[in-house]
Amino acid sequence: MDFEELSLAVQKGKAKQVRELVNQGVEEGISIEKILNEGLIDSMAVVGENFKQNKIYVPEMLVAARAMSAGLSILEPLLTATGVKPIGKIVIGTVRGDLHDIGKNLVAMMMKGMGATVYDLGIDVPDVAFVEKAEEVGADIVCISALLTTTMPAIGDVITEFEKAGVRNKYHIMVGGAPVNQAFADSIGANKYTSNAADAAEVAKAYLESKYSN
Amino acid sequence: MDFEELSLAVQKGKAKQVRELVNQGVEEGISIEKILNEGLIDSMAVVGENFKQNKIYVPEMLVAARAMSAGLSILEPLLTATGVKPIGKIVIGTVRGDLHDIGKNLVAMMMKGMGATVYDLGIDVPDVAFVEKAEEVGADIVCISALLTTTMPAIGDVITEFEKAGVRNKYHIMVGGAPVNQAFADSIGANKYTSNAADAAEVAKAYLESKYSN
Amino acid sequence: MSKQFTKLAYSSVDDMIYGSCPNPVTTRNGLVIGGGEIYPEVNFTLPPMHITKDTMPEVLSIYQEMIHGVLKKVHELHAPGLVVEFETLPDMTEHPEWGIQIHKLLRDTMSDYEAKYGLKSAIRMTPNDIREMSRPPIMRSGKYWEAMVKTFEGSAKDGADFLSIESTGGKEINDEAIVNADLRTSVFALGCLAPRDMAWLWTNISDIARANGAISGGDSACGFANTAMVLAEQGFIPKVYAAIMRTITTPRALAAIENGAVGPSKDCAYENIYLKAITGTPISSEGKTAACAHFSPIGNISAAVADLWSNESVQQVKLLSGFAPVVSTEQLIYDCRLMNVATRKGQTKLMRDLLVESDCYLDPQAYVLRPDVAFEIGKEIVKTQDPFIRTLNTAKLTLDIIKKAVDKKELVIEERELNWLDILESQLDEIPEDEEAFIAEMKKEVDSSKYNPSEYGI
Amino acid sequence: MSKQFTKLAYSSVDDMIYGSCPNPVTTRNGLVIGGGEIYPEVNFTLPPMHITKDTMPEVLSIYQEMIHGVLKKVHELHAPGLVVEFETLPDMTEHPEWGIQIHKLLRDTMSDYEAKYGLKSAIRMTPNDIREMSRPPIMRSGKYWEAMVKTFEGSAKDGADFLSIESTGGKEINDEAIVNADLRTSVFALGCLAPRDMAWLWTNISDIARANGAISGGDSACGFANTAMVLAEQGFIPKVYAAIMRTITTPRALAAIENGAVGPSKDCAYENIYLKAITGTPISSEGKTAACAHFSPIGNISAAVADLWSNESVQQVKLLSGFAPVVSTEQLIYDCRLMNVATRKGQTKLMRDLLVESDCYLDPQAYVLRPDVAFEIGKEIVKTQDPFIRTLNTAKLTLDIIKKAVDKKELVIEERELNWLDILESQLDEIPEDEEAFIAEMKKEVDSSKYNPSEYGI
Ligand code: B12
Ligand code: B12
Ligand code: SF4
Ligand code: SF4
Ligand SMILES: [Zn+2]
Ligand SMILES: [Zn+2]
Ligand SMILES: [Zn+2]
Repeated sequence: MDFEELSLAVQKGKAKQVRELVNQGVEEGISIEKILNEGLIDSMAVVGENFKQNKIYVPEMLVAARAMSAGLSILEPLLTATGVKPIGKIVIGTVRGDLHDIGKNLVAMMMKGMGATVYDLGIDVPDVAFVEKAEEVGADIVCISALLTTTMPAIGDVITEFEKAGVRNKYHIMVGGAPVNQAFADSIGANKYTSNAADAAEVAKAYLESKYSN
Repeated sequence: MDFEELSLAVQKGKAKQVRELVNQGVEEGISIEKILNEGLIDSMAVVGENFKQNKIYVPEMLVAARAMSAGLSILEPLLTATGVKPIGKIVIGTVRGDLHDIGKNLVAMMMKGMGATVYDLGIDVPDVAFVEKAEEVGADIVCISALLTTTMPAIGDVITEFEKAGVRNKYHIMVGGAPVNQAFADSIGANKYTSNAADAAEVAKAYLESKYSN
Repeated sequence: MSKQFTKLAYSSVDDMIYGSCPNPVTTRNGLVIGGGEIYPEVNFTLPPMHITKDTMPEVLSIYQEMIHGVLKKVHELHAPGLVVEFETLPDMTEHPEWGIQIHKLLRDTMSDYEAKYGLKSAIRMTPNDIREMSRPPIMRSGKYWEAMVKTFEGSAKDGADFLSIESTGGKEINDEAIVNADLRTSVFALGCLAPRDMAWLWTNISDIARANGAISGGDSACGFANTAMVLAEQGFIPKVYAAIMRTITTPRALAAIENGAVGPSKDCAYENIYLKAITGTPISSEGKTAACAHFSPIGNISAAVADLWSNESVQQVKLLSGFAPVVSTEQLIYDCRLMNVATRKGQTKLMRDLLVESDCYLDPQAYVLRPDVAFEIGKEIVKTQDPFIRTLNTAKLTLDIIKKAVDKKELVIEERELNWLDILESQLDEIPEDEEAFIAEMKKEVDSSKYNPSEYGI
Repeated sequence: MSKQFTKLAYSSVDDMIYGSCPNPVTTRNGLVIGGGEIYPEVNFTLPPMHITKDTMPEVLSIYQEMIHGVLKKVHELHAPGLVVEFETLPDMTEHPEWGIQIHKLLRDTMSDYEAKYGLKSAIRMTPNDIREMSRPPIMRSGKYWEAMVKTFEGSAKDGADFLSIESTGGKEINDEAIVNADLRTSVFALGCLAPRDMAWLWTNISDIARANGAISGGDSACGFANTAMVLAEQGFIPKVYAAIMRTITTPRALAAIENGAVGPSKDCAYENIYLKAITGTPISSEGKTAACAHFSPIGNISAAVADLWSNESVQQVKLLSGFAPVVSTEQLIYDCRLMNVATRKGQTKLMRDLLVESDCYLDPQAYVLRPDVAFEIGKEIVKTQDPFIRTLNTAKLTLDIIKKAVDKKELVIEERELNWLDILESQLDEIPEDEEAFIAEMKKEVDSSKYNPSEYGI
């Protein structure tokens, strides 16, 4: 299998071709991890970079993400079988009372793009549901989004739920959405705030790498 | 002595006439307290009201305040002699690093107008100087002003000084200045914020009245 | 359908100007919208906070502070008229008594200022469309719709001048379409679902208005076209897609006027220009002075034919001079003054054209707002009464107009946009010209958990 | 004194327009101020915070965020040019290394954008005048003055384009005069003290500029006339007093140009209109789009003859769309676009007159900014070279102009203002026409603890 071909197929969003190439790689005995990292994830990183440099739009990126997912779906059972862990688990959602999800979806998409397993709770999520999901799946990171100045305080309430449950320190909590800023993030004791999805993914990746580096 | 004449003299800022009328009142044996309250303070209240209703400007108010002071200077030694207390003692100043004083001066002026004794520390006042002066004179209220977003935090520092000295609860602390708002005032634990000098004087008066009502 | 539009409201594009329109609207206290002068429309909202029973006293006091600040500024600057918009936040519509109480506070304070200083003002009441709180949305019944009706009725009884809404019928499937720049689904949402909901909704709102002495104002496809504009502004989706999204919201918007609305239409509805061309109703608009609420490539051109000029929305936060809503008010007043002075000097048309020229060559979203383009699109729309065909044809015509402008080098677009002109064209080519057939196709394609076809009667 | 002005720079008032002037100024990278187009001048400042050694990294990162946001917006909206003003806060001038470091960050980022996108921009460096931190102020020596010199030099070496300041000579006695509407003391401050300080100060700044390749920009009497305007706006002092305060700052302002400054003069110096009429230098101005920093009755008229159009200042706070400095930037760009389009269509004069008409009849402070009034005042000023006589005569002429306008019912003023026309007239009547005599009188009257006559050489 040609890694460059695979990369181009992901970038152009050719799901069928991606599937074929991944299958081919597996058959050729290339290590699953290598196909995942150097094949899929690195290709998606190129897509992310092109987006950051204003060369492509989100729709193009979404198509690529779907192609990557297609490849991933072949690798996943094998990964579990060989005991390779995904790079990390992330729970994400928009807070109670808030129906905005475009930004949150982009964050989720970018996080998937860097290889994490993402559990998307959707919109209008009850405070405690974040805690329950994080506990259930053994998440590394919890991402909380809010777009209204009147729902922004609910981000703080979610964090309070984590505290109440005595599990605040188990999770790296990231927050975002248009009205949020660093000062607010600090005031509610979040671990990280970023102003856009690309940075969010980068920051999450760095966190996961340092968490699992030892 | 004619109270109405005195009131008009204060309102028109005729210092000389005010002095004459006050002297006349004292000679006629009218009670010092009555001259003070119904003569000077009430007249100044009319001036304040005219100002609030956009009938006159600050310069007219200042002239009236000076006329009132002229009358007050005659009463003061007598007040001390008869044991009548002024309505309250107020320390005021602009915080460290800040040279704005127009707003603070107006507050001071209005507070004097309602009969309080005002100790004006001026501008660029070191944090601890507020505490020292308040302790020295046995103040009731401390007024802190700041006009820059970069000096506004110093208001909090002044309050911290009061706490450090263990005397925070002895004083009613009022804060103000253009960048200050209720949220900030709450966050630093001030007792009161008002957005303008007229309200500041009213609020201070109400506080002093309730403090000394029993 | 109470009205049909088969031709434009103007015979010449030169007559379509700001501050006046063929069918002006007059409020109870005699303020005429579209009667010659353009007035500011000010909108303001809460700073970051929870809205609950416990915080309602604080909420009310913030609204009080805001309306006083605004009215004081209007008085100081001698503005001849004012519209205040109160757009509720979701909690306030879910609890109609809260929204009604805030509206009453605003309305009463405005009346006080009128009594005291002769300051003529009107209030636009805009409950937000909470029907989408159910997923999939329930459009024509249920507790959310009932709460909305209560809010409309309660505020109309208390003297609301204009009833408005930014309704969301069809949006539940359009949201995902937007990030995919999927014009096919957008045509379905805007051409098939939205007009059906609008016809039903505006018949109801107009009935409420009539019964309570209020004026049936207008709608905005903000959740469609402005969402696209904001995403395009951030570089997420192509501007040419956002430009087409703008024009194809017009057939949807017409459904309001066809079913009882008389204007002024909503500020953030930039499709208003097509609406004005077709129906002659007064419109509100917003641009540079709404940069506090959203950035845009249409800061000046959006004022070209406006009857009200708005700031969209700003929170009660302190700037160096004072609170942000007062800052917006001052800015809007000066914008309107300049335009009205031009009118007094007989220079409305010139000023309009300068506003247009300012932006129209720099972005496709601005280009399609040119009055001459509006005329072209309007003429296409009135050829048929079928909302779906109107939508589809508008999309095709808009793409054509943009392509021609690019070819003529009259309009500059980014490299990466060019590609999308073709992608969008082939998307459109694949849509059948028969609504029934298209609906049948889309019923298969669209995730049926996202929306409820029967709520649209399809 | 290197220059003298004995006549106006224009022969006809019709020629005095926005965007161009007889003596344009060109920066190193070729941006021409006053060469035909009006450009935005954006200014921004910190949100509430302490500035200390410890917080400096945070301070720098906020400035970085702000300049990036602004430049990105300028690029997106295709603005043809930009000036950024960096006005230091007191701590940054007291510690010159901080101010210099922030300036360098801004300057370098601007150069990056120029290299990358061809975005032409220039920076105005405005250290604040901290000489008044000593009370009474020490004007010509001492640690505060030395820190200012260091800041000017350091930033000029790093590539600052324009050096500016809002200098405060005479302000120490004018502050109290303002709240008393005491025109007599104001004439002393502005006619006797300020010009002496300005001549000395601008000789020094111009020397520094020359030695380091920067341009000697200009000053603002903001601490005098804008303070008066803000107090008048709040209803504290009469507007007619504030209007006179405006015009009588002109002789003071001229001292900068007479001693080496070439413009663009500072944004908040509304006296710039007289300066432009007399000297032909380019000027900056601000109005409605600076409402974030201060409200004003001159929102449009202030743009009538501007060469740069500014927002004065806004903190880095988040509004609904994004950060406030970016919001200001967008608004300024659209304002400038409209004016420049008018110019391209040959309609500069018309647009100027509409801007003037917008405000001039509603407030005396606006009335005195009419270009024809500016000409009248300018002509009076150039009759003599004596700053004191210039100031006194300007005061008298302004009062006269306002009275006539009120008599003609061209200008409406409040009831309580009328009274003050007479009070101010009698204040002026009592000022001797001989400076020496006046200085002698004032030395007795003015509290000598407030200022130091010898610092002014009197
Ligand atoms: C689209 C939109 C809508 C759509 C939402 C569609 C959807 N499916 O999401 C609809 C029409 C439904 C809508 C409804 C409403 N909206 Co709305 N809406 C917007 C709009 C125009 C764009 C938001 C958006 O999608 N931006 C694009 C995305 C990509 O950006 P983003 O969300 O900020 O996300 C980015 C970052 O913030 C970050 N991020 C986001 N989440 C997270 C999370 C983490 C962990 C991290 C690290 C990063 C991160 O990454 C993203 C990508 O870079 C904004 C205006 C604006 N200028 O932002 C208003 C806005 C947010 N809405 C507003 C309002 C008022 C409303 C309504 C209340 C209107 C009404 N009165 O009915 C309702 C509320 C409904 C509700 N209960 O939530 C106001 C909020 C005002 C306020 N006081 O807070 C805004 C600001 C508009 C305005 N200028 O007034 N809205
Ligand atoms: C006058 C003025 C000056 C004068 C001050 C003269 C003087 N003797 O006070 C001068 C020219 C010296 C000056 C200097 C500076 N200024 Co200044 N100044 C102003 C201006 C124009 C008006 C302030 C004022 O007097 N307002 C009128 C009074 C009556 O209102 P007020 O102060 O708000 O007071 C009222 C209420 O707030 C309240 N109040 C006030 N104090 C208190 C206290 C209590 C306890 C209570 C209850 C109430 C209360 O009652 C008052 C009456 O109703 C403002 C702009 C503005 N729009 O406010 C800028 C402003 C405050 N200055 C500003 C700046 C930046 C400066 C300088 C740093 C400029 C520079 N770069 O050199 C320097 C700083 C010097 C220093 N170290 O302090 C900025 C602040 C920006 C920021 N980031 O915070 C402002 C906002 C201007 C602007 N739009 O950019 N300034
Ligand atoms: S996108 Fe804008 S106009 Fe539309 S609903 Fe949301 S806030 Fe209102
Ligand atoms: S009054 Fe305004 S312009 Fe003058 S120094 Fe202060 S902030 Fe600057
Ligand atoms: Zn809207
Ligand atoms: Zn709106
Ligand atoms: Zn300035």
